[in-house]
Amino acid sequence: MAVVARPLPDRAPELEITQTQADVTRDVVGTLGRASTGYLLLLGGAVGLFLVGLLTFLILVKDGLGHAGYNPPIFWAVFITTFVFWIGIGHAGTLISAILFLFRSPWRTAVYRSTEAMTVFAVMTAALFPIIHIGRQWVFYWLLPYPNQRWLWPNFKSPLLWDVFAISTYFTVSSVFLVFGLIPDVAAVRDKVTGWRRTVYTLASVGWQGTDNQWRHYTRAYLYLAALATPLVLSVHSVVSWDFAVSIVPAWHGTIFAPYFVAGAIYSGLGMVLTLIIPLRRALGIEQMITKYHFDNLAKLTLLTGSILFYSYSMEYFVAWYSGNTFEQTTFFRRPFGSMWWAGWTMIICNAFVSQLLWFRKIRTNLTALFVISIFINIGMWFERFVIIVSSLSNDYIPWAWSDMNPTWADWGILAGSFGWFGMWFLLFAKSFPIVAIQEIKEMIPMPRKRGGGGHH
Amino acid sequence: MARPKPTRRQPGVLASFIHVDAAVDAIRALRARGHRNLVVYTAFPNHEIEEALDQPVSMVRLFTLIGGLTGCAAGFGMTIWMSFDWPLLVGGKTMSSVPAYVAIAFELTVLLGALITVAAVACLTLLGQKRRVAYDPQFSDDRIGLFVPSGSDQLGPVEQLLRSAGAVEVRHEAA
Amino acid sequence: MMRTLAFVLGGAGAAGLAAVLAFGGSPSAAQQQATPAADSATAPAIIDTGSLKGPRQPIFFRHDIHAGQFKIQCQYCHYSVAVSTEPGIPSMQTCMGCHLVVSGSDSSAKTEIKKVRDAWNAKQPVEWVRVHFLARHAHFPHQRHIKALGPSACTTCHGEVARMPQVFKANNINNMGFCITCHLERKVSRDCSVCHY
Amino acid sequence: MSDVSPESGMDRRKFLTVLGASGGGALALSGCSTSRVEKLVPYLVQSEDQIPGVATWYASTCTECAAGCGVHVRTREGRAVKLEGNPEHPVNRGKLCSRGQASLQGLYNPGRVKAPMARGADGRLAEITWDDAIARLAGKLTAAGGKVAVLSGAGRGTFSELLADWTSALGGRLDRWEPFDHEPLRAANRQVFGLDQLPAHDFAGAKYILSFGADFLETWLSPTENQRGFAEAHGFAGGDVAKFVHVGPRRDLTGLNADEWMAVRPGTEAAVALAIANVVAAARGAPAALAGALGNYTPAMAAQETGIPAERIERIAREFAAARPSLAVAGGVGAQHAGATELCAAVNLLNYVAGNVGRTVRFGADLAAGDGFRGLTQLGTAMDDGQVAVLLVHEANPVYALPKAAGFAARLKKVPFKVAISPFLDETAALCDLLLPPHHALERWDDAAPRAGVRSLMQPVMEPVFDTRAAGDILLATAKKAGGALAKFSATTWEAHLRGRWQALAAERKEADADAFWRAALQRGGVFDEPPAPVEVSLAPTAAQVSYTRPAFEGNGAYVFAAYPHAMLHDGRGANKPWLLEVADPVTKITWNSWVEVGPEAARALNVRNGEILRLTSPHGSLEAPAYIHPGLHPDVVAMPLGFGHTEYGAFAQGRGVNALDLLGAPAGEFVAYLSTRVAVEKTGGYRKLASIEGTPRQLGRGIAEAIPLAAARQGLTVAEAYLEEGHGEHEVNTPLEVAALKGWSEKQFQMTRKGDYRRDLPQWGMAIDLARCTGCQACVTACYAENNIPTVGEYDILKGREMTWIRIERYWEGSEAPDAPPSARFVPMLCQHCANAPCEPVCPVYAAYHTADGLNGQVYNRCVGTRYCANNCPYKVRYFNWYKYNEIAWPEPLQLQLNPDVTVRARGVMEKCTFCIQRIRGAQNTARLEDRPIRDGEFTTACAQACPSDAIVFGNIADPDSRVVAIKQNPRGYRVLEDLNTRSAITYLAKVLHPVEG
Repeated sequence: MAVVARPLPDRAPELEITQTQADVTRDVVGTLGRASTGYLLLLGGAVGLFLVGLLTFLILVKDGLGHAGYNPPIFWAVFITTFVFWIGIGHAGTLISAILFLFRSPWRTAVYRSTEAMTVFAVMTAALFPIIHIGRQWVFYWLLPYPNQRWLWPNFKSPLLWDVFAISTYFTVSSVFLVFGLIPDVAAVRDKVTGWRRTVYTLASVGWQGTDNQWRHYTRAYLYLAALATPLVLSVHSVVSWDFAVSIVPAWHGTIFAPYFVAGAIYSGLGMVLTLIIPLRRALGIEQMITKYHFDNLAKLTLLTGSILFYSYSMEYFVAWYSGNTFEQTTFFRRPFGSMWWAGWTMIICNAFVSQLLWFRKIRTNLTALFVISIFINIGMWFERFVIIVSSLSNDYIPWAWSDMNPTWADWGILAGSFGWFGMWFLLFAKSFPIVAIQEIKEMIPMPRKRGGGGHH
Repeated sequence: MARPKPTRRQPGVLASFIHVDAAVDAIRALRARGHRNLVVYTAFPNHEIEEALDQPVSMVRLFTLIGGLTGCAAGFGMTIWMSFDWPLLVGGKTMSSVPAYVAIAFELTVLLGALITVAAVACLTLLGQKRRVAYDPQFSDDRIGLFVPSGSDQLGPVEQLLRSAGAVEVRHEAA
Repeated sequence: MMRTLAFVLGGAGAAGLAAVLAFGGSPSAAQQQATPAADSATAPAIIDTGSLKGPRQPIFFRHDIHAGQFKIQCQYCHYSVAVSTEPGIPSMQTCMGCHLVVSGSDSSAKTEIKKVRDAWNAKQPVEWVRVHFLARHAHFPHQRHIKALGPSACTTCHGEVARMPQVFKANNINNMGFCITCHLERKVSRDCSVCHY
Repeated sequence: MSDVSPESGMDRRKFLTVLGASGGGALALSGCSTSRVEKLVPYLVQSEDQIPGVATWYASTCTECAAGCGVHVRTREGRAVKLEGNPEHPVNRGKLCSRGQASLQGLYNPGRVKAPMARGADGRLAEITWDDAIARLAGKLTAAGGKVAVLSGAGRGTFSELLADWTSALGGRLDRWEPFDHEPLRAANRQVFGLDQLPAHDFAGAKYILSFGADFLETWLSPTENQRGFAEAHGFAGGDVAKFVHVGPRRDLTGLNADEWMAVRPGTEAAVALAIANVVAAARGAPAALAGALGNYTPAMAAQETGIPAERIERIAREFAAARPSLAVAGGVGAQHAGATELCAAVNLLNYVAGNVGRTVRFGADLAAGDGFRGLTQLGTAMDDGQVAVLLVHEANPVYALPKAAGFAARLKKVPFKVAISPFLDETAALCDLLLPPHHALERWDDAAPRAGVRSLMQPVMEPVFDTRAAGDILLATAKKAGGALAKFSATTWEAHLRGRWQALAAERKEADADAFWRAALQRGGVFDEPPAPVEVSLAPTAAQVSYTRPAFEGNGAYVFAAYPHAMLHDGRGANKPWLLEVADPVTKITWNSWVEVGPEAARALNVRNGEILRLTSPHGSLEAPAYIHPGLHPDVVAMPLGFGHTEYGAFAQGRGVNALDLLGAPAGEFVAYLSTRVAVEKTGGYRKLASIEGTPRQLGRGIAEAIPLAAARQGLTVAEAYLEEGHGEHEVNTPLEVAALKGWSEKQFQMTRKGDYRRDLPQWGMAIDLARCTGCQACVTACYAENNIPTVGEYDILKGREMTWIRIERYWEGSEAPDAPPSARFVPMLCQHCANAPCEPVCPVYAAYHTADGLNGQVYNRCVGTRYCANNCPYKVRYFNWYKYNEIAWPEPLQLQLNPDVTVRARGVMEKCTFCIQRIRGAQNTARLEDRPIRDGEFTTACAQACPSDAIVFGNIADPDSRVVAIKQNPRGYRVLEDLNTRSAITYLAKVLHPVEG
């Protein structure tokens, strides 16, 4: 049907939605079901990778962690690196869905669902690592405060316990947030599809009908969930950063760690968001819903967080120098010039410098450029954690114990597995649930009015 | 939000609108006529309709508060009690070093806050109609639905009113 | 030297005790001693050994007879319990100390005791099946517990062995809570490294 | 551990299963059979000196080298589990070196010959019965008709006497041979003093020590004894430190302990010795004859020969002359070159003119030695001329321990019937026709007379592990079988023979009750008389014939090649013992494999880095090994450790590294010259990472191994004060007020922790380590491995830095690497510091790492989930992780029998670390509780402290003000490592004391 849309005052022109609400429903519901061969190939690849990881894990459980590239004093290496990496990925999702929601930032609408899904699956991935990484994987539950015949409780002074709570909370809350937001859309899908799928969605929509009463409580609750998720997301990566900051390892016990890590996390998350939705919007044919305008904003956020990282990096070096603490100084000198210089420079270039390219609008709005940059960001942020963890551990207080680290097949196997696991869930989600928030998009489309007020005919 | 499926259906008139202002007019008129327990279906929250219905602010926020406080208390309580239940000295710190427990308490605050909020929504939406109210799939798409519970005697006038307000479709729901 | 000395003493002690048991061992004597009902000094004759709790031992050694009926002190056989972390199990020689003389009252006893003698003559130690088996990472110094709780404290963990025709696990000694309860009640250290090292 | 599989056969309960078996060993094996049902096997006859769960100690004697140290063997449930020094033994006074302790792994070695073997028709060795074996031997001996030769590695004692009689009765020849037999020293003693014997050296008494290549802390004469004496003299005891100057081309462990190093050209030590003697003689007014003999050897001449400035030699000489008494020692392999005898003679003279003979050099002690290499040469010729029909090799391995060029293997082939009495299938045994496995020293009766006035006993501490027999019994049984000339050996058993010998001994000593005498000796570990007064020595007429000839080396390579005995593997006999392979070489810190040492200059010239493979080519052969750049090496020298490159000798030793002897020529003359050829050195371009436990060998000014100048130490300054004295102390960042405030705060925090169990006044365990005494010998490390069931992880994991050394000796280089300023070394034992504010504890999520009520830093293995956070957060890096199932792979049968039943064997996936030998603490507490008394100070100590030959480690209760450890901790030299971190570590180190660097 012909559409006469007019720009709304509070919205940038790029956001003009040239569809009716019916179109939105149709388009989004259209993205579900029927899987293309491309999609199936992707999914197959993801599952394959996941199986590689699973096999590696089983071998580690059988023989011990010796297969991984641990060279004491480097007692934490690729696994914890990857753990922090995935936790970080999660953050952008919550930022966009919760924080920007509170800030009433309109452009989040089109992308928040996918980023939220990314969050949940990233945290799901991260949550595996504490188990993979410990020496006796089969007793990981000892970290939980459950009543037992030993009458023993865990040690709440340990940052790892904080982790356990932070991550499980983060996972729970962000999944609740995702599911909660999905309900009205699932209802919409339910009313469009037929057959067994209808039954499934009916169950999933838990009887949602969009009555005024439901909306009244729903909108409130959503607001509070967002309000809770916002400090949560900030806390989670702070806690993760305290795993390091609370210790006495030189270059770990830094007071700037919490903000530094949170910024880094969001930065890496945004990187992953770009990596995911640039291909996704084409694959799902929703180009007109996720537009240049969104990417421009995402890029600006990336630029901001990237610059915060740049600042944090320089601060780390400055403080190390200014403190006059020989241990700090040695560590930070060896970061770019020590035996693991390659990691150090990858981190600095990919994060601090590449992000600065986003000052240029041309680049911010050029999807190819953005995609390439986003890949750089992913790599860079993985290496940031690698450098912080491994290169700091490799040279701390006692020179006699210093050592280098070289990852082994086991490390790569688990890393690959984690990507497979993440990809698998994300792809499955994208095909089974509206990857774009139907009801919130509709919210932005002017309601038809009989008295002149826009709408059609 | 899961609603039970009552055996008896709520009698009344189900109208669907395309135009939001039409729906609003209808609601105002009906309320002026003293109709209560109107059920309005929309695919997304709409302020004009909310105003027209002018219902009280949801009490969900109260539950959120309670959940948060419970979580916070539980967090501190558990950690401190457990540290004294079997006192073990680590790193020359005091048996229960509260600053370290803030993290736990905070996370539990958020956790319980969120969970109880959702639970609250579930409960709150469960209350309400005892009988099944008519619904049309279009309401989740682009139509606005308005159900007016009314006895058989009033069906005519209500339909009349709805139509004049601009309902594109009106349906009678018998008990 | 000492070796021989101890051997002689040990032998003498055994012989003495054996003499006592030789009488006590005869059923008549046992009945005379047995005051009816209340104190079940006489261990019952057991027909269906299959129904007994606990692992089946190569020789049906009855603690209820030795420790219960004849009131032989635990430490007579478990000689090192008061001085060592390990309680020690009796050498075949200790068994023979008595069973050179004592050959059992009833047929079942006779057959079992014959096994002991055969083993001794064959110089082939009997392989008892282990009943109480503390986890390897927990150290339990028997002597300190005997010192603190007295020589009859065995029952605290091992149960009323003196009433067991066949020894079974009365308490789950591998349940750490079992140890902790006691340590709490008696206000003794709960320090992990007291047992785990 | 919770998840040691029942099969793994190495948990302490398993020992219970073998409670029985009248004596243990035999059933021990079946006890470790893989039965899921735990069996309790009673003794048939209870031996009253074996109480299950209680250790029984036996006195015995160490046979790992000729020193003859006394040992105490700890046995549990009839199984030897640890060797410690015998405190009453005059040689080692309760201390024991790594090699001695590792003899336990000889006992349980998987490579042991399990039963007699004979070479069958197919040329393979096959097991046979003892009767058969004895019969064959007897037959061959009778047939040999006197054409019998015996080569024995046995030390002096009843057995060697028996062997001598036995051999002569057969009309054969006996040669007792021990590698590194101090030939030159004895020759020099003959020449200078007319005495063919080895004197004792009193290092403790010396005020100034000069060593010309003698590695007296490693292998020379009596290392443990030497080290104890050296620590006394050099350990700042009584406010003085004897100066120790090392003269030689290479700094071995001994050299690294020197205050000054004279890096002379290889083989020129004698010139220095003579020059110094010359100066001293002048100063002391020596007899004219000597003055004449020494006249030409001026410092200037020595300078020209050695490349050391004359004035430096002059200075050392004057210092030496000034110190009374002083001590000069020479020989050892450090100086085993053609001119070694000259050197020893020169040093004898030096000692004589300095008036040390009779004071620090005591003749009359008559240390045991073999018959020397000459005998071996004669034997060789005899074998060549077919004079040997039957050769009996007893616990000697010439095929391996002699240079290939000596061609012993080839000669062996010419002997029709070769018999080996050897516990292992070594290179020599592998070539023999009959293989008779003897008892290990811990399985047999025996005695040893390592020196005058000392006759120490060995007794069987357990049932034999395998079907072996005491060598003595083999001889006697053969005699009985062969009859004839051998018929005179009437003793039924070797034990009887020994008892007979001791009855005679009792008679000699006019002991009333021979039995009492025997029992007393058995209990003490032997009879130890007062050391005989040094015999008066006078110069022999030949004394004045001292000379110095410029050394000449075979071949024309660019570098002189020095092969030296590995401090752990000795001549290679240690190569089948995992402890000795894994406990690193004390100088290079390399484990499990060979290396080539090159000096920094040579490294620059050759452009090699550590690990780059070098090919050394001498006139006699060529071999390849990775390079290690040793700052303490003369530019003209490349050095290599002996002991590797076994072709037989068990799985641990076989094919590990290369044998440095392959480069040496056939020994000419009296001894094997280990420093005799030149080698061409080239890079192969290959690389093999060195399995070294060394990370970065520089302290980077982190004050880990502190030292203060002698003067400062005398004034009783602290380390910090001493720094300020020298003018480069750090200025205090905080104002005194702030400092006080901080101190007060941390004190307050600390007091707040004294709650619950922690309020009870229990002992607080602590330790003091005196770096002035520590020589870096690593006896403590081996002791720790033995006491705490520490797995040896093997080369692969060492390459990944995964060694499990609960206590490790860090060796830091000090000073620049410039050739003119050769670096000195600082040794610091690093183990868990048991911090009161331990960073490792709060980070553990499950309280596996926590602080015990008696001040230990506890590690609960069965609670550990393996997050490894504690290890990250440990600033001392003394926590070790079980990366693999070491508990199942580190102790191949029957090695697991050595495990200490009191210590949990850690499973895969858990963290472990030094526990201050908590099992010993608990053990002592149990005993004290039974006796209703508190633990006495010094009642027990940790394994490391117990073993330390220089007594550098002291352990005790720091809550007890009267304890020895507290007294030592108050020493102003005391400091804590990384104290600024406020870890409140329980270990106090006493700074090393340095002589001012002069000239």
